[in-house]
Amino acid sequence: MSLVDFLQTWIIAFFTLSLFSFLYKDNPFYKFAEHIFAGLSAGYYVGLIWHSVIIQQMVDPMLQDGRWWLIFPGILGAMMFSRFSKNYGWVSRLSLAFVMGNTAGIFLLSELHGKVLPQIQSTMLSVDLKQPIGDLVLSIIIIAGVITTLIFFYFSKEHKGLLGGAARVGIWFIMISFGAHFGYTVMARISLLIGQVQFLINDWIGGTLQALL
Amino acid sequence: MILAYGLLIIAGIVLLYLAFKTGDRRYIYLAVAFYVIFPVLITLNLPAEISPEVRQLYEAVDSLPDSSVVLLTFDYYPSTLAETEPMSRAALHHLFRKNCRIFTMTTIPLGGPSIAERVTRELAGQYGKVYGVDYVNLGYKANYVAVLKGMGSSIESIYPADNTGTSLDKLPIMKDIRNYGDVDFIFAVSDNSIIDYWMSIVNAQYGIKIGTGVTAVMAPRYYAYLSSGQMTGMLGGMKGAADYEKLVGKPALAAKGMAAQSLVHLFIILSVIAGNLIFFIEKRSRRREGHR
Amino acid sequence: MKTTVPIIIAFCSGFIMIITFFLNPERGFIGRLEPEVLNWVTIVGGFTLLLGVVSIVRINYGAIKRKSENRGYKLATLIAVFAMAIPAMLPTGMSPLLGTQPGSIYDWLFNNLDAPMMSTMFAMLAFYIASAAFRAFRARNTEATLLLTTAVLVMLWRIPMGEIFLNSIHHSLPGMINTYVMSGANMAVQRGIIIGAALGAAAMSLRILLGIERTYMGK
Amino acid sequence: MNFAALTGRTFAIPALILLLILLADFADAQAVINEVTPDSASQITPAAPLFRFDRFNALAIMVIFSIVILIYTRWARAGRNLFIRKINGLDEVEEAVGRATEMGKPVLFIPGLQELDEIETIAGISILGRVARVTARYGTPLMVPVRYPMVLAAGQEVVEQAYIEAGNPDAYNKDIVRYVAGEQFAFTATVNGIMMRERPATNIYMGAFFAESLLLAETGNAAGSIQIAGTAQPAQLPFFVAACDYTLMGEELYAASAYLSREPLLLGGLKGQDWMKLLLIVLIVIGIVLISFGLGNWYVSLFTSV
Repeated sequence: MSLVDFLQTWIIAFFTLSLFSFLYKDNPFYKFAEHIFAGLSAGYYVGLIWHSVIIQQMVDPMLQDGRWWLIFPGILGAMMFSRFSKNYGWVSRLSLAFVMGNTAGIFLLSELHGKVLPQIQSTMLSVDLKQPIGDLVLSIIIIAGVITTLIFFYFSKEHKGLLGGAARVGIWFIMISFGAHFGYTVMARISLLIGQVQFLINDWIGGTLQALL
Repeated sequence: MILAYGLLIIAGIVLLYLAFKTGDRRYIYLAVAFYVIFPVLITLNLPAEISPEVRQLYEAVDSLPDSSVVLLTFDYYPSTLAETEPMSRAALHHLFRKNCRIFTMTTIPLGGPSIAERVTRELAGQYGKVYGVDYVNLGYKANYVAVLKGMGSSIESIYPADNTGTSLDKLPIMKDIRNYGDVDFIFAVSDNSIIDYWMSIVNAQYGIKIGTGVTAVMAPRYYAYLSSGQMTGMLGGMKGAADYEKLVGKPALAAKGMAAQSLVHLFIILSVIAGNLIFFIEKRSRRREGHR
Repeated sequence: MKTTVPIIIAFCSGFIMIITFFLNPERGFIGRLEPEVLNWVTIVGGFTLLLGVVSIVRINYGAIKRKSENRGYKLATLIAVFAMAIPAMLPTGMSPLLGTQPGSIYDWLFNNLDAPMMSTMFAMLAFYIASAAFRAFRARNTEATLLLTTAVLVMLWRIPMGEIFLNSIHHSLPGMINTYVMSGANMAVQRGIIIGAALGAAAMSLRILLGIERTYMGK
Repeated sequence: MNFAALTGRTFAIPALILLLILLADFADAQAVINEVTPDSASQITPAAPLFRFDRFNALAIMVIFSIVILIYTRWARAGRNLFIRKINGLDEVEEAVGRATEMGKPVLFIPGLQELDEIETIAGISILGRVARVTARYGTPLMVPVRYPMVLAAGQEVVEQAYIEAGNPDAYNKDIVRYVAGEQFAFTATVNGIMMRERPATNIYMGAFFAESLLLAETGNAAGSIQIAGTAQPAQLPFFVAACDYTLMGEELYAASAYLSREPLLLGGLKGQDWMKLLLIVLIVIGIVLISFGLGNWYVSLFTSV
């Protein structure tokens, strides 16, 4: 392990442990690490946007391919910053409207065409009694689950009588789904801890011991 | 070995008892730390069955013809590296071995391009692949909805250059890749709901097969797309990554992590059961007092 | 002027996307217009990210100028912003340490400080999820019991040791959890939620397109 | 403002321009077809039709959906009485605030971690108005930490209004709603600090929450607070359900805010979506019946999108 690697590992370990120290309680080490972290993340955006957007998408095409009209999105982008002014704040609405409108145009169709249509189509399952019992049970679970969930989130009528019964079944389905979600997610959270612990033990402690011996 | 297990179990019970006794959840934290650290020190090998949705993805990738064009996305933040990076690595092993032409992209501003560069270059080195010929990193562009949609008509209109600024027409690999029509498969690795848009925009409107690697937080939601046939296979969390590593024959970080996962999961299950037992005993004794 | 023009812009920029959805892309002027518009959107979108950076700098600078008690930390934030941003913006030609390519200062700071810290922040969640499960999972009523039972079953099913245990009860149990719980009940609920959310998002989009919804303009 | 007149004026011109472009486009495409001589036509693939007729189903659902939403929004604006059932969680909110009053401890309200342009945040803010009215009436201390300047402005306005309406403007001060930190985990850490120090009797989370949901709810629980949550982030709901005393799930959050504010846009959208849900259920049931009798293939294929 070279001296550079050694220092590097110790720096990472210092910041990692500073952040973990919050588990015990809030402290200056934690605060310092957290502020450095916020600054670095902001700085990262600057480097990224500078190269990938300003240079690659605007300056280069304008200078090399003569696509001069790319100055317009640049101006629209710059207009965003008028938000910090009290009197001219409304100017930023123009650029925001351009982006929001475009996204809305894509979403209006993609949500209906790409989500609603295929999802309801694949709920149209056969409940023909001649199919294998396992498939039939699964079809019934899916149909009941989808319809009662939709009914649970139906607000135009009081949940009484038949509707109330369906909504009650809906909440049972929802709880099963949330339980599955919770059980599944335990893994996600622990994974992240394992990653950090692997670093601390293998690279930091292991590496340091190796260097010392 | 038996001694180690015995120690583990006793420690767990003691910490659980302390947690109940004092009501201080820091004993639980201590137990979690203990169970995560322990398997990192000692390797435990555990057999596991491969989930069907992982096998589906593996087979979809495996049945691609030689030198197919595959888009591999790095749609994740550094915060979930432990879960998602093993997926990207396993995917790259598989794709490089099959001589696929790979191009990568990211919709994550914070770190996405840096992670993609680091991981692809490292693995390309192992397989002797050449940048620009066998693989390329397109990097990041803002507003993912427009990026996903725009690549449908022309990749070059959204990405005039790759991540390091080389113009696309100088890269041999991109010569006959114009838009989604020239892409054979998309392998999207993500830790956020961008997967919804890969399904509702790219799969629904351009009809390309998309397999995904997602964190365990997202996975339960995406069974809906698996079931509707919009998604071709899924790796769910570290278990999905470990399964894929196993199928590719490169057990690595995820496989190693599964031992720690097992221990912490078992501890949590144990604590839930113990908690409920106490809950019921208390309830019953309270009821008995009520009768008196 | 301050409202009508943005509404017209939003309408046009969105309506193009709706028309091209129903047209064949190879055909005609609008087909060629679509990628150009989307390219513009990605460029403008890039600038919105910089807004956040400007706010951070403004807020921290303001706090230092006002001599607030935490100004030491604020200064650390500002230094970090510039340490990351300035070398990244200078051309690589001057030195391989500049720019954003692998091996640059930018790349080093990201891989060795920013990324590990971000991972650590999330790693803390492992401790909390354990204590949440330990404390909150009580079979208080039908709903809670369903939640708890499914969570425990799924936890067992996801880990190798648990899978062996479930197998020993009945060999088809792991498969049944996958089919009836994950791809059955869970999938159905998620499908219902996806449909509901899609309708909500589509309604929101429609209102933005028609200029009825103006909250994004700060109204 | 008259909605119909505004829409008419605003959209007549751009719609006309776009229609002209479309016509020109059609002529343009037609010209290209005419230019193609028979010889060259044999070498290139025949030109695809201008319109994607296979996407008629998307057009149909979009048109139906748009009409339904617009009609309901119009009715809501015209003040027609549109019924929404009371959301159970709202009673719980009031009860929890009442408990804080009894204990003489503060109420903590977080309107989510998103910017004001997110509909969840708007819903959170409108529920905040209701909570503030109750705390103003009883003089219970209220704390509202926020993550964005725009949310700060909107929150202060709503809370001040509530204190004035409750006839207790003196109890209002500007620090009730305060800006805490912009970074996600910095915000969470600071709020966690507040929870442990001030020990609020009641924590209310209404809005968009992400990975911090569990950090907040667990800390709040450790501080011994009663907690009520509401979010439309499906991935976070299981944690709130497990760690809080009551949770508004998904669209219930929007419904709650529409119920409270009677804001025509929210109300109209909600009613329109309800109508669509009913239609979708009917469509699904028809499909199930047809396919179970082996008659449904044509019907199911109507919904094909890929």
